Amino acid sequence: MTQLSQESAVDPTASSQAADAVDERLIQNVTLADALRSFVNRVRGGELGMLPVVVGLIVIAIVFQTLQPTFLSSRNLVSITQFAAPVGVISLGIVLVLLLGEIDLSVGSVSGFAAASMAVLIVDKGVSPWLALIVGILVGSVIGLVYAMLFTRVGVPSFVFSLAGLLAFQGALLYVLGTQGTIVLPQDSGLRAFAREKFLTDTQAYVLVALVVVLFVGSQLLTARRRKAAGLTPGSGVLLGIKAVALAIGLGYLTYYMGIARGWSYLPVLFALLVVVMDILLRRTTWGRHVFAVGGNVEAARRAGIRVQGIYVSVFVLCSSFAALGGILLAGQLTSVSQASGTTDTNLTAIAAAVIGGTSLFGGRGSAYSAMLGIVVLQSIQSGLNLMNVDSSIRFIVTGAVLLLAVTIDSVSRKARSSSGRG
Amino acid sequence: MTQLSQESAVDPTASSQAADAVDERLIQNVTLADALRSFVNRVRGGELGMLPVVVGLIVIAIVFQTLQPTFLSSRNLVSITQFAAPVGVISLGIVLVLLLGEIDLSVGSVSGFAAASMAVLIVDKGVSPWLALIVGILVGSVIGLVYAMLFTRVGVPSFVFSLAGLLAFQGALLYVLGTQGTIVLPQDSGLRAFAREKFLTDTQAYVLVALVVVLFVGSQLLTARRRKAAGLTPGSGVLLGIKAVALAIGLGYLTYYMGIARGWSYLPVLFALLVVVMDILLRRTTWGRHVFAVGGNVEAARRAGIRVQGIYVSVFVLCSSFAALGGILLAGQLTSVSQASGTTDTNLTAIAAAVIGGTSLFGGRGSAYSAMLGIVVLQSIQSGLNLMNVDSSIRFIVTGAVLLLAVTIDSVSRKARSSSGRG
Amino acid sequence: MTQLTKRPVGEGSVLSLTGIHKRFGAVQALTDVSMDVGAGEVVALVGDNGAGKSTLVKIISGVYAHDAGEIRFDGAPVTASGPSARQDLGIATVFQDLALCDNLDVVANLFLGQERSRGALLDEIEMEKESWRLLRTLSAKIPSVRIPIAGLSGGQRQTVAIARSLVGSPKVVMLDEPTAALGVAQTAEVLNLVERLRETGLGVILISHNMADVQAVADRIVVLRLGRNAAEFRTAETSTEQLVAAITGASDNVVTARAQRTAGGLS
Amino acid sequence: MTQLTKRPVGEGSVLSLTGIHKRFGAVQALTDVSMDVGAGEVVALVGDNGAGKSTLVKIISGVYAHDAGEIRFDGAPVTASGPSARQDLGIATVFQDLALCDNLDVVANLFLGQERSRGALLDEIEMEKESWRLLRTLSAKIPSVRIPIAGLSGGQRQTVAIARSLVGSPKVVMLDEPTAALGVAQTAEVLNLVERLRETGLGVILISHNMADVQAVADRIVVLRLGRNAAEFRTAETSTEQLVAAITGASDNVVTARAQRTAGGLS
Amino acid sequence: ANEAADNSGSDSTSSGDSASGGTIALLLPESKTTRYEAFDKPLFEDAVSKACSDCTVDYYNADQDESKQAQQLTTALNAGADVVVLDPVNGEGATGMVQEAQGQDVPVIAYDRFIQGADYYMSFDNETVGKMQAEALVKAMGDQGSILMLNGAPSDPNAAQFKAGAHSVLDDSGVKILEEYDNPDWSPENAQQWTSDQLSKYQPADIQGVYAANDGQAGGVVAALTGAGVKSDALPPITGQDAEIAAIQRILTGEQAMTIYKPIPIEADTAAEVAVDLAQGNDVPTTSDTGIDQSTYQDVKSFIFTPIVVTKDNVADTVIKDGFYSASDICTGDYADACQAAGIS
Ligand SMILES: Nc1ncnc2c1ncn2[C@@H]1O[C@H](COP(=O)(O)OP(=O)(O)OP(=O)(O)O)[C@@H](O)[C@H]1O
Ligand SMILES: Nc1ncnc2c1ncn2[C@@H]1O[C@H](COP(=O)(O)OP(=O)(O)OP(=O)(O)O)[C@@H](O)[C@H]1O
Ligand SMILES: [Mg+2]
Ligand SMILES: [Mg+2]
Repeated sequence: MTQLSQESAVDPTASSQAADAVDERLIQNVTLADALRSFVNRVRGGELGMLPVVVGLIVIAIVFQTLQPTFLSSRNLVSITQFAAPVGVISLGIVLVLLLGEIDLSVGSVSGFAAASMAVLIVDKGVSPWLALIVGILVGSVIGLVYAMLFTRVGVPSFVFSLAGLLAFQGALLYVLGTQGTIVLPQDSGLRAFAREKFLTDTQAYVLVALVVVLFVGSQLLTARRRKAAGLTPGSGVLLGIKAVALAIGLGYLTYYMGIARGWSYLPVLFALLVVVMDILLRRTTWGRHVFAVGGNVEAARRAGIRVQGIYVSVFVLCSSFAALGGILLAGQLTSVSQASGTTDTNLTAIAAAVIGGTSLFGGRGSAYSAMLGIVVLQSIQSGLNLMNVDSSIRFIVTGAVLLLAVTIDSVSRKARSSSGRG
Repeated sequence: MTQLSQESAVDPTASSQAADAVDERLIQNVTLADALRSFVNRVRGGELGMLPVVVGLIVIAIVFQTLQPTFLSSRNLVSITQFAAPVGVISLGIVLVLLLGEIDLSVGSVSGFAAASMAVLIVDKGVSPWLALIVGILVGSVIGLVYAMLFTRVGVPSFVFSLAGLLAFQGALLYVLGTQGTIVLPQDSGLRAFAREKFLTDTQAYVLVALVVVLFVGSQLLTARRRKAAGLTPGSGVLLGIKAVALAIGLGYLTYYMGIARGWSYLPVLFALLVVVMDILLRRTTWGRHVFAVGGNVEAARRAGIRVQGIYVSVFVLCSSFAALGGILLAGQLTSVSQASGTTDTNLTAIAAAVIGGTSLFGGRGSAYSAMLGIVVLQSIQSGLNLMNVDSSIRFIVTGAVLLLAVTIDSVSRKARSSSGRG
Repeated sequence: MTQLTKRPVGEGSVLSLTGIHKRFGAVQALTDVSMDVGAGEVVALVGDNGAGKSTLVKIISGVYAHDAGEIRFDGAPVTASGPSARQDLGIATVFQDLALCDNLDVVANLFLGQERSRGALLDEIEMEKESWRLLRTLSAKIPSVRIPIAGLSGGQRQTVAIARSLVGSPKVVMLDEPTAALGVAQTAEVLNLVERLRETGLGVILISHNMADVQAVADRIVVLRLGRNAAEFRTAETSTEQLVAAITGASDNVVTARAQRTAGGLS
Repeated sequence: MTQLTKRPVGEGSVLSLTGIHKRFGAVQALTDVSMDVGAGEVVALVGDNGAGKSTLVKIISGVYAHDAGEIRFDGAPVTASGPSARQDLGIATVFQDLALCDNLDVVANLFLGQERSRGALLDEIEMEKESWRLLRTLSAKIPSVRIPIAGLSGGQRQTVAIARSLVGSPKVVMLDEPTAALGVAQTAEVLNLVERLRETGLGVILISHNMADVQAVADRIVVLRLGRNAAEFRTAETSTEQLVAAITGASDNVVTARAQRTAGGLS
Repeated sequence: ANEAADNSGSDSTSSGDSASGGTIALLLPESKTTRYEAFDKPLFEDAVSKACSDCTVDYYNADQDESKQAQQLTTALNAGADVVVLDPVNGEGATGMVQEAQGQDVPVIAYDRFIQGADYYMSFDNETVGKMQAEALVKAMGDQGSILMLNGAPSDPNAAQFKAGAHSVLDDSGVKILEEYDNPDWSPENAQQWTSDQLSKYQPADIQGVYAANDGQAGGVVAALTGAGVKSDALPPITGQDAEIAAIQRILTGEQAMTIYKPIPIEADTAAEVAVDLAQGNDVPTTSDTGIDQSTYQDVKSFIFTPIVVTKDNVADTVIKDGFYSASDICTGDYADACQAAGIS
C-alpha cells in the first residue's frame, strides 16, 4: 500500500483534485452532508436499490404484527429464516440464470430428483451419506451441463429445454422412487441434524457478527486508502462509520432477539454465506463481470472477446447445482423425499423470490441479495397467513394482494426514476 | 383499382424497373425459378418461419403413427383438434402479451374464475346462459383492465401482478364456488352442445374450405395488381397458383379425412377463426403494427408518438378476455367447473404453446399462428402418449424428450441463421 | 465568455425555451438554458460531447421532463407532456440514437405512428411506394425496404430516421447529428433538405459537430458548454476559429494546435 | 472504373484479404473484395452508405463468418473464427454500432474482456485510475466513470469505445467511423491518436465519411461501391473530387452540384 | 359430418361385438400417490388377464388434470374400448365423460370415486374414510383436548369429502379444533411449515392431537413437531391415510397413531371381474367372486368396500398379511427394533 501511494506521488495523473471529481457538473459526494444530500436526491429520483423491498418487508411485518402479535416473536423469526433457506438456495441459482436473461423452469423438478437420488442411495443402496450428498449435487451439475450444451451447441431456448426438463425430471423422480413412494432419511442422518437441529451457540453467533463487521470495515478502509493513493476520491469516513455502527447494531440486535428462541439455525447461516460468496463472485470477479456483460448485451460481450459459451455453461451448471443442493436441504428439513418433492410451487416460488428481490427477467440487472430479500418476503407472507388461519379462498386472495403491495413500493419508485429519464 | 393504375402511369416514380428491384445487389425474386432459388437460400440461411415447427409436427406424427397405428386415425385427429381449441384460445392471448415482451402467469386462474362465475350465474342464480357467458368474458376483460392500470399507472412488472393474480383468482374461484365445489352445467346448455356435440356438416365444411381458398387467391391477386400499378414488383403468379392449389388440396383433404369420423367440431373452427382474425389484426392494422413496435422497442414507439399506454391496455384486456373465453369453452367441453379449473398446468401449457409456435419471450417477434401450431404440437404429444399406455414416470420423461425434439429442429435452423449473421 | 448576439425580440419565434434545468442523478446536465427558433430559420446547436445538446432536444420533443424552465410554442406555453403531445403540436425530431424498431421493416418504421390505411387495413402498397420516393430524395442506398431495420448499415438507418421526419407536416424539425453516419452524397442531400425546409417556412434546429456543415446552412448558431448557454452567433459574422473557441472554452485548443501542426487541417 | 494504384507486392502486409464474399438473405453484401494493410500504415476504407465497409470490418474481426475468400494475418492464413480468436491474434476493433454493455459502467466497459485483477478479485481502483488516464488522452468530457453507459451522450459512448481499443496491445486497429459522433476537440484527438498508432508501427484501418479527415491521416484509400472494390488511391496523389467520384460512381453527383451551388461547400 | 361412418368405428382396430376378448380402458387420476401405479394398475391388469387371457387393458393416467382425463377418455373410446373403468379426477364433474362413453354404448365403471350415472360403482367411500380417521383420533385422545386439522388441497374435490366426513365426527365430539388448514397440493412441505408456524403461537403442549388427511401431511407434521423439540416418543396422536410405507414405519415407532388402509386387491379384483363381464356381454353377478354384495348407491349398482384403520396392533394382520408390503420393505434399518417389538418379521 505504501509503495502504491509513493508511486502516485510521482504519477503525472495525480492533480490537486481527485481524478473522478473534476467535472464541474458533478454533484459532489465527499462529506457526510454531501452523502446525505445525494441520498435524498437519489430517493427523489427513484434510485433506491434494495430500499423499497426492505420497506415492503417492514410494511408486511407491521401489518401482520398488528393482526397477530406472535408474528414478530423470536420463535417465528427463527422459523421464517429456517424455512426460507432451502428455497432461497434454489432462488440463488435462478438469480444467476436471470442475470443472463435466461430462465430455468425446471429447478423444482431437479431439486426433487436430486434429493430422491440421494435418498435412494443412502436408504436403499446403503451408500455413505457424504458420498450420496455429493452424488446428489453432481446430478444437478450434470443436468446443468446438458442444459448448457443444448443452449450453446443446439441453440434451444432456455424456456423450452427447461420446460422439457420440468417434465422429464418429474418423471425421473417418480422412476427413482419406484413403488415405495416416500423415502424417509435415516434418523441419525447428518443432513437431518444439520437442517433441523443445529443452531449456532450464542458465542458463535456473536463472534460471527463481529467478524462480519470487522471484515466490512477493514475492506472499506483498505479501499479508501488505495483510492486516495490512486488520486481518486476516497468517500466519506463518517458515512463509513455510520454504516459500520448500523451494521453492528442491526446484526447484533437480531442475533440477540433470535437468541431468545433457538437462535440462528445452521441452514440460514449456510444460505447467507452462499449469498455473500455469490455476491462477491458476481460483483468482484472477472467471471461475475462477464455474467453481467453477457446478460446486458451478449453481442457486445462476444465482440469484447469474452468466451460467452463458457459463461453460459458455468451459470447453467451452478443453477442446477444450487437447485439440487436446495432440494437436498429441503429433504433434510422434511426428513423425507416423496413423489411430491419439488413438483409443487417450488419453481414459481424460487423465480418469484428472485424477481421480487429486484432481479430483472431480462438480464443484466440484479444481485445475489435479491434471492435473500425475495424469499424472506414470500416466507413472511406465508408465515403471517399461516398464523392468521383464514379460509383458503381468502388466503389465496390475501397472498396475492400482499405480494402486490410488497412490490408496488418498488414499482412506484422505479416509475419515478424512469420519468426523470433514467432507465 | 383501375383508377390507381392510371395514376401510376403518370407517376414520375414509375420507371422501367420496379422501384423495389433497382438495387443490383438484390437477388431477384420474380419468376418461379427465382422464388425457388430464394427459398433454397432461405433454408440454407436458416430463415424458415413456421417451417421447422411444421416439420417437428410431421416428425411427431410419424413417430407416434409407427408406434400406434390409431394415432393418425380420423377419430383421433378430430379429438386432437377438439381438445386443442380451448387452451389454444388462451394461448392466443398469451401470444399478444408476449409480443409486447410481457407475461401473464394468471391466465389459468382467470380462466377458471371466469368459468366459475358464469356457471354460478347460470346454475345458482338462473341467469340466462347468453348473459352469463357475456358476464364471464367481461370478468376477464375487467381483470385485464386492472392489470393494465397496475402496469401503466403504477409500473408493477407484469410478472409480479400476474403472479399475484394467479393466487388471488384461484382464491376467488374457491370463493365463488363456495362449499358446493363442482358445478355441473345444465344438460341442455347451449355451451355444452357447442363445445361437445356440434360439428360442421360436409357441405358446410367444403363451402368453408372453398371460401378460404377464394379469399386467399382474391386478396393475393388484388395485391399483385395494385403493386404493379404502384410500380412495384408484383411477385410470381405461378408461385401464387402453386400456393393456392396446395392450400385447396391440403385443406380439402384434411376435411375429407376428418369427415370419415365426425369432421370439424365447432370448437376448432371458432379457434381457427379467432387465429385468422387476430393474425389480420396484428399484421394488417395500425393497432397490430403498434403492438409489434412497442414489443420491439417501447422507447422508439413512444417517441414515434404511439400512445403506448393504450396498446398495453388493449393487449392486457384482450389477453384476459381470451383467457376467460378459453376457460368457458373448457367448462363447456368438460360440462362442469370445479375448484381445480384452470389451476393445473393451463398456464404453462398456454405459454409453452405460444413459445413453441415461435413467439419470442422478449417481445416483437411472433404470430397468431404460433398459438395454433404450438398447441397442436403439445396436444399431439399428449394424445400420442395417451395411446401408448406407459407408466407416468416414463410418460413424463418421454413428453419432455418429444417436446425438446419438436423444438430442436427450429433451434438448429435458427442457429444456422445467427451464424450467417442474421437475427 | 464570448459575445452574445441576441436575436431581436418581437420577431415572433415558433419555439422558445427559457431557463431550462435538468438533472440526472448526480449529474446536472442542463443549467438555465435558453434558446429560440423562428419560422423559416435554421438554428444550429453546437457544443462539445456531453454538453447537453441531445438532452435539450429530448426535452423539447417531450421524451424527458425538464426540472425547471418554460417552453413556449407559437407564443403559448406548452403544458402537455410526452412525445405524442409534442408531435401533435408539430414538432418532428430525428434523435441521435435514432429510436427505430429493429424488428420492423423500413416501411413500417418510416410510417410508425402515422400509418396510411385503406379502410380498416394498412395500405402497405401506398406506404411502400411512398417509402421509395422519400428514400430516393435522400439518395438512400437501401437494397430493399422489406428487410428489418436490424439488417441495415449505420448510414442506412440514419437515412430512414431522417426520412421519417418528412412524413406528416411539422412546423419545427429537430435534427440531432443527422449526418453523422451518412456518406458524402447523402450528407449533401440532407443539407439540401434543410435548406428546402427553411424555404417552406419551417423552423429547423440542427445539431452537428461538423463546423463546415453548420456554417453552410445555419442562420444562427447557439453554443452550449457543460450544460450552459456559452455563446450565440449569427453565422454570417462568425469564423470557424471563433466557434471552436466557444465550444472548447479556449482559443488555444487541440484543434488549433492540430491545424497549425498539419498542412490540411480543418480548412 | 477508376484507376487502381496497387500496393507493391512483397512489402509484407500484416493483414490481407482476398476474394471475400458475403451474402445476407437476399442481399449480396460483398462480392470478391480484396485489401491489405501493412505495419505502420493507415488505410482508409471509404464508400457510400451500405457499401459493405462495416461488413468487411466485422468479417475481419470475426463477428461474421465470410462465405468465401481468404484472410491472412502476418502472412499465415487465419483459420480460427470468432471475435476472441481474432483478438488473440492482435486485431482490435472499434465497431460502428459501438457494442457496449448498457448496464455496465464506463470502467467495466473499458476493460471488458481484459479486466485487471489483484489476486482473485477485480482491481477496481487500478482500472478506474487507468480509465481516467485513457479518457483524458482523448479529451473525453465524461463527468463520472461510475455511471452506466446507458446514461452517456452519443459522443461520450464513442469515446469509451475508442478508448477500449487502447487497452491491450494490438497489431492492427480497425476504427469504423470513430469520429462520427465526436466533438471537434475529440475528433482532433482521435486523428492525433491514429498518427501515434502509425508511428508505433501498428496497421490501422480507418473508415470515415469525412474526406478531409481521411486525406489528413491515411496513407492509402480503398473505395468500396455496392459491395465491390471500386478503386484504390495513394492519398498524396488524390483530390477530393476524384474520391467523391469513385464513391458515388459518377463525377457528376449531388456533392459537386451542391459545391457549385453554394459558396462554402466541402472546401 | 359423415354420420354413417361415425358409429361403425371404421378406423378402430377392435370392436365390441366379439364374444371373447375385448379392450378395457383403465383411467386413473394421478401419479403422485403411490397407490395407483404401484397397486391399482398392476393388480387390475393381473386380475383381468387371469379372467380373460385375450382381453387387453389400455391404461391412462390424468396427472390430476380433469381436462386431460376427458381427452384420455376420448382417446380410449377412439382406440376401441369396450368398457371403461374410470377413476375420475373429479367425480362430480365426470358425468359428462360418462355420458360420452355411454353415448357410444360403452359401459362405465366408476372406480374408487363416485360418478352420477355410471353403470357400476366400486369404492371405499371418501366420507367414511374421513369419519374413520376422526373417530380413531377422538378415541386416541379420550374425547378431549385440542387438535390441529390439516385437510387436503382446496382444489381437490375429494379432499372436501374427507374433510366433511371428519368434521361430521369431530364437530360432535369433545375435541376442540384449534386451527384448520387446507393444504394446497397436499404437500408435506406446506404441512410442515404450517404446523411450525402454529408452534409460534401455541406451545407444543397445547396440541393433544393432529388430524392430517393423508400420510404425506402426517410426515410433515411429525417433522415440524420433532423440529420444535418434541421427542418422537412424546408426539400427540396423528392421523393419516394411504398406508404409505413411511406411515406404517411411523406407526410402528409410535410417531403416528393410525392410517387408513384400503385393501386395494379386493377393489381391483372386483373391478376386473365386472369389467371383463361387461366386455364379454355377460351378466354381472350380484355377489362378486371376492365376496362383496352388490348394493345400490344413488341409483348406481355398487360394490362398497370397507376401509381398514391400521394401528400398531394390526399392521401384521392387514398390510403385511395382504401382501401389500413385505416385512422386509418395512423393517429397514431404523425400524428393525420397532418391528420386533410389534412382532413383525
Ligand atoms: N445483419 C445483416 N442482415 C442483413 N443485411 C445486412 C446485415 N448487415 C449488413 N447488411 C446489408 O449489407 C449491406 C452493407 O452493409 P454495411 O453495414 O457493411 O454498410 P457500410 O458500408 O458500413 O455502410 P455505412 O456507411 O452506412 O455504415 C447493406 O445493404 C445492408 O443492408
Ligand atoms: N439518461 C441519462 N442518465 C444519466 N445521465 C445522462 C442521461 N442522459 C444524458 N446524461 C448526461 O448528461 C450530459 C449531457 O448529455 P447529452 O446527451 O445531452 O450530450 P450531447 O451534448 O448530446 O453530447 P454528444 O455531442 O456527445 O451527443 C452527459 O454528461 C450525460 O452523461
Ligand atoms: Mg448528443
Ligand atoms: Mg458501416
